Amino acid sequence: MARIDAENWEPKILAFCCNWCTYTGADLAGLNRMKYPDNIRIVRVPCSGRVNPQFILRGFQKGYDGVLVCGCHPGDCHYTSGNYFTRRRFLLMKRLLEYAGIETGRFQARWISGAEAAKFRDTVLKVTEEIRALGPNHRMKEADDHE
Amino acid sequence: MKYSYFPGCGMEATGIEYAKSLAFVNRAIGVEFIEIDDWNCCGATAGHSTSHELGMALPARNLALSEQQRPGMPIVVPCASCYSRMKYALQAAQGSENEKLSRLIGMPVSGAAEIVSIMEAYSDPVAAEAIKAAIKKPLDGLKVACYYGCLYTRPPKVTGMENCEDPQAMDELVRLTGAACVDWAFKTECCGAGHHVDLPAESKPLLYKIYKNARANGAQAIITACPMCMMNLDMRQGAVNMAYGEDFDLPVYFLTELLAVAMGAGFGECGVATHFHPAKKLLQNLINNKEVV
Amino acid sequence: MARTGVIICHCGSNIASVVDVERVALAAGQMPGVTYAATNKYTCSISGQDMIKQAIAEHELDRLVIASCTPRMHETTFRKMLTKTSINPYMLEIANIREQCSWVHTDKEKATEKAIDLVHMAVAKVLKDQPLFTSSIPVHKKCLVVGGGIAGIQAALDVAEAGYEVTLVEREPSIGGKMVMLDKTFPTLDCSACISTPKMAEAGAHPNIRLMTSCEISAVTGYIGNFQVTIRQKPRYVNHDTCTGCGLCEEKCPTKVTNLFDQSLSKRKAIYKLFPQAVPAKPVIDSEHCTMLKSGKCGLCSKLCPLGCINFEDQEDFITETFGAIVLATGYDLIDWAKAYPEYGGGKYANVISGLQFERLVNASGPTEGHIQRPGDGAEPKTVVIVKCVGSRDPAKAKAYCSRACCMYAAKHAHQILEKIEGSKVYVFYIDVRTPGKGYEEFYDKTRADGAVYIRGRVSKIYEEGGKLICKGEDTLIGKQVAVEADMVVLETAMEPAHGSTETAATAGVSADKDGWLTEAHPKLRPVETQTAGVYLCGTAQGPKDIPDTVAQASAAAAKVLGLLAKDELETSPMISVVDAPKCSGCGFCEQVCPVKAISMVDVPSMYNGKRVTRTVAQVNSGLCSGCGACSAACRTGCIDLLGFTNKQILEEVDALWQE
Amino acid sequence: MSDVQNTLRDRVRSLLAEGKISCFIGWGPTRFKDRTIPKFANKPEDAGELVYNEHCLSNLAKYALDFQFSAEVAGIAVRGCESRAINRLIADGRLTRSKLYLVGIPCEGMLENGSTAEKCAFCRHRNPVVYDELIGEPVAEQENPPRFEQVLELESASSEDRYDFWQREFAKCIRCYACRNACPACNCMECYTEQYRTGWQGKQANTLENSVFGFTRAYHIGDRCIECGECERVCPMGIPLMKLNRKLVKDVESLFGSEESGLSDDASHALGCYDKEDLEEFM
Repeated sequence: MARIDAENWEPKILAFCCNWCTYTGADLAGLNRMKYPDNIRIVRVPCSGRVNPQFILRGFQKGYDGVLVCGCHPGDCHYTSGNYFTRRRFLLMKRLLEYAGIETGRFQARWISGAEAAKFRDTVLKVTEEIRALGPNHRMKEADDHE
Repeated sequence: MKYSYFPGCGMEATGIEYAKSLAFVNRAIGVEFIEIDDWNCCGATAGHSTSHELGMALPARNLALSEQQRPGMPIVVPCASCYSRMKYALQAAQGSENEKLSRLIGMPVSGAAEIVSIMEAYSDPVAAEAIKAAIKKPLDGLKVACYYGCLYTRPPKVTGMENCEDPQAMDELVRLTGAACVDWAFKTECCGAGHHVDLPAESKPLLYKIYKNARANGAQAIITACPMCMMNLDMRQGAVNMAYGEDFDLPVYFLTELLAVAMGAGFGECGVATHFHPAKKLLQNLINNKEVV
Repeated sequence: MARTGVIICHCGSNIASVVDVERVALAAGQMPGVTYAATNKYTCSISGQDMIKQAIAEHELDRLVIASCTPRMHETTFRKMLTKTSINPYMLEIANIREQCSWVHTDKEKATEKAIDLVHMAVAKVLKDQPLFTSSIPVHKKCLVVGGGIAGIQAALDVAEAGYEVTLVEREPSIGGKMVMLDKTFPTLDCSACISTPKMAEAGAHPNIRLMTSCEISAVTGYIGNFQVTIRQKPRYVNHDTCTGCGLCEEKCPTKVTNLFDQSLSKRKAIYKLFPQAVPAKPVIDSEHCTMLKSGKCGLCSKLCPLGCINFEDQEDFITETFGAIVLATGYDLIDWAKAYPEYGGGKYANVISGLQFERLVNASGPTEGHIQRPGDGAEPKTVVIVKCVGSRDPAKAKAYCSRACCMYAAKHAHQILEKIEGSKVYVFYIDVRTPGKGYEEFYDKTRADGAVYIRGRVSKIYEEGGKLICKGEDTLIGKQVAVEADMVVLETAMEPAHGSTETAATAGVSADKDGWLTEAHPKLRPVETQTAGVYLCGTAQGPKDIPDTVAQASAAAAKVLGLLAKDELETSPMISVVDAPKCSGCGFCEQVCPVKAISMVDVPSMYNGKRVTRTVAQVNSGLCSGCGACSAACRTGCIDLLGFTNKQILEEVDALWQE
Repeated sequence: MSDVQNTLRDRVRSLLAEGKISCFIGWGPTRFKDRTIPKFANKPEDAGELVYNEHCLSNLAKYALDFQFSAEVAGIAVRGCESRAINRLIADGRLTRSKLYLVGIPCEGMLENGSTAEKCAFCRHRNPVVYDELIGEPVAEQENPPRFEQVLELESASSEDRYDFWQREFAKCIRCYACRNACPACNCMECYTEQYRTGWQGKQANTLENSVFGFTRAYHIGDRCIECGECERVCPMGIPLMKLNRKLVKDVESLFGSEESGLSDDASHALGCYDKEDLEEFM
């Protein structure tokens, strides 16, 4: 992966999407030929409840400028309760990351159903813009640390 | 047992008998009601139908005064209308309207004190025990219908009345006197007091039905704990009789009057002598007959 | 050293018009572990698949990345294809470069870069893929049906007819449930007993059905295809193997007891058959009331029984059996309206009755032989008030929901009164009239044409005065208060889940909603399945409904059961959680977050500081695990991991773009 | 305090002599007057060597893990902090209550370098919350010590300042894992940091890896931390770890209404359950 110089910097965003809702919603956005920025890289997981908060730290550490966790709306989890646990974990993790000095907005979570293609597009648009505004992430990042 | 006391406007006017008998009972059972200093109108009827804020601020001020003067002491309210307003204000003070209320009345109000009716105050186990002990002239043989009316019972979310469709608190107190309580269907129906002046045609049937059902179930008298109900049921019985060609003879007593008489109070002393519908004879006969026997 | 093959699909022009697929293939060829990278016009086609198979053979590939459409589209296709090659079907990762790349981006340069990233992530993940093998669990070809009402009977018959063994468990001494109490059924007015008792008899005599009455399930373990169920047989005190059901005992028994089957409108004996057509047609002893069992005096039945069937020493018994499928048909009860509605007299007026009491009154085999008589004095009521929604649609007093059947049976009751009592008047108080069903609206219309007066409003109070029941309410259509003087009042009360049904369901791993109705897996798409695979629902256990819907749902549940029992073995997904037991601390966090109770804490022998010890660790039941991975995200050590989505694999995906 | 020490010695002596316990974990003397170390009394005559004074800084609870597979009952001195630690370890499946004999000691706070120890300053449970017998009289609890004062202070700093603060602190870390080893909530059989195959994080002691470790550890114990302050006390580099842990404790309490950890041996903890009505900020 080529390092990109500061002028041509484009944010890179990592997204964990649950297979049953958000990943399906992202597929539907494609099916409907909706357009959104190409900054996002999706990791498919069976359930948002699969996402260990340590993955988020890892994302920042490796060089992503923003991390997004997406799952089914509360009450709609394919596995009944997964996203309720997700909600608790990330309410806490979000606050911890901010306390650690990661800027607000670099980590976000959203509930997007399999039918909400437009919401998926809008979320990607909004999150990309917010992270673009924050600029490249240097905090908790490996490459910077080695310099 | 001490209570902070909010008498309300009725106790020295139409409800004077209520006040007299209450004082007698309290003396007999060692309960003390300490009047809130500088209390004002409870905000009923004219108040709360004019504006929500007025209807809340007036009772809230009384709450705040009591909290200041006797922190933590439960507030006893003998009138059903006052009771209802004070309960509304209490709930508002405990909830999101607290700040607004404090601003309106210009003093803090916490809503920490409990609001109790006479029935609730006397149902306290200690008080009930004292009442039982103070009964000197048991009224057994008397059959009465306990009439709760609307404002003590409804809405249950505000009043907190248990079993609001078939309340029992007054029945249980009345039974302490030895009198029997009939099972009847109009315990909590509206008596129409609020509208008897402007809508007599609508209100009369309400009274009529209450009398009718009480009599049909064998009651000799009606017991109430509300000055408005008392006035309405007592004063207008003759008019109802006239309008319907009936001959209802149902003396109406305040709960406290019945208790006082059973505790040996004189009829004048406790107010029974000054009712519109003659109320003395029924109790006198009952007591005399027993004394003869 | 891994030998990964990467195939980049053109998908005609769907991908290739935006993504430079050749450049992606070129880049993929440079990625670590990749042996072969190529593009294909239509990878999912037969020729595309042949090309992959050939490449696998030619380049001795041991894993595969396909960059194409979403895995939700063709992951299964490609896995199936791999079963015909040397590669394990789970050594496959799909990079979604169509739905999540070429279709949503327009800048070709950037879309191509993103596609390369996505392939890179897939390659990183596939390098950590392990061969996985589906295992199979045998299916025990036997079905348990819990509840012997019409739902349970129908489900049992359907399954039995298809040739599978069924055990039908009913806690009462006879099957039949509520339907057999009813007189007629709307809208056709065919006699309920005439259509339900033949079904009962058929179930009772069916060679594939084992009836277990006076029984309850007390424990369920295991999983789909293999449930071990413990059934508690309550003591009956009558040996049903020898009893012929002659009825002598019942006739002579001196103890009279309130008959609950007749809704307390009659008496029965302490040794009794639930009702005349009971199946099995044999009596049981009511231990609560039998004087012999209570005080050791009497024993008349025992002396009279010609076959010596009476056994006062009978004890409860526990039977454990294995079933492949479970159907819960636990039914409903009516609410205790007397508690909720003191304004209706709270039960003190004998002539204020429930709809089910009315059914018994009007039923030819009921206590009055079908003559509608007031329970209070036996007089024939001339004016009857019917009150609907007593407890339904009334969150302040009882239930917020609609009980669905009452509108129709209220109309039926009105019709029956008007038909049976000459010159009678019927007033029906209602909130709405809901008649969605074949012939339902027509029936309601007919009832009104017959003379039933419908008053839109709730009844606020019922009281007795002068021998009449005064029903006060509001006619909301004219905005006036009304009072009807009635001889009898019928309250059409709300349904609620049968007492104990939520506990029974919980035993089988099925949850209930806030009202206690059992929860289906999906309200639209999986209406008779539950979150626990192999356990199905039907009838009013799932929610209020009428007989046609109940029977339809019972057959639906039976179809699901048959679909399961028709298989000899079930293939289980290998993408489930596994525990690295030596590292497990036994904290139980995973057990707390598992939605399907697949994790249990078990004691295992272990070594600690050179000593043999017993430790508690987590264990995954592969039959139950649904592969959500909640446990894995909860585990602090990382010793419980989800195959196919392991911690390592996800970390590699995250790292992929930044590897040198 | 000498009374407590004498009673403790007497009780331990007889407990050991009666065979009620096979070992007792308490504190023992060092050659410094103001230092103590954990002491294991195995025989009745060892009891005389037990010490209890205002210098008993160590939280003993984790030493009980040495006896987790022992057939006999181990005795242990428990103050508020030890008792909550014991509850934590039982809840996490690492100890069995019936294998422990808890001798409770109400505590008025320990001294460190002549003044109240930092770990005791915000203590809300000076009296043991569970014990089999109590030595001495219960003491008054501190009323609403400002547990979250330092957290609130850091929260009000800018994001950049917070980042710099923690990077400065974790730059000091030497990855000795003393914090982890002393922590009663860090009780995994094997820490995630040792899972090299999975590679949760690097072994390098650089600022980034150190802070990843610090934040991960804080998250791991976030809903189970008993606030004994032992991690911070044992840190040789003086990293203010409780400032991190209390952030999570504060959030867990305010977000989920959880009670403090270790007040009972109930296994439930905030992240192991949920409420459908939990705060919703991800819509």
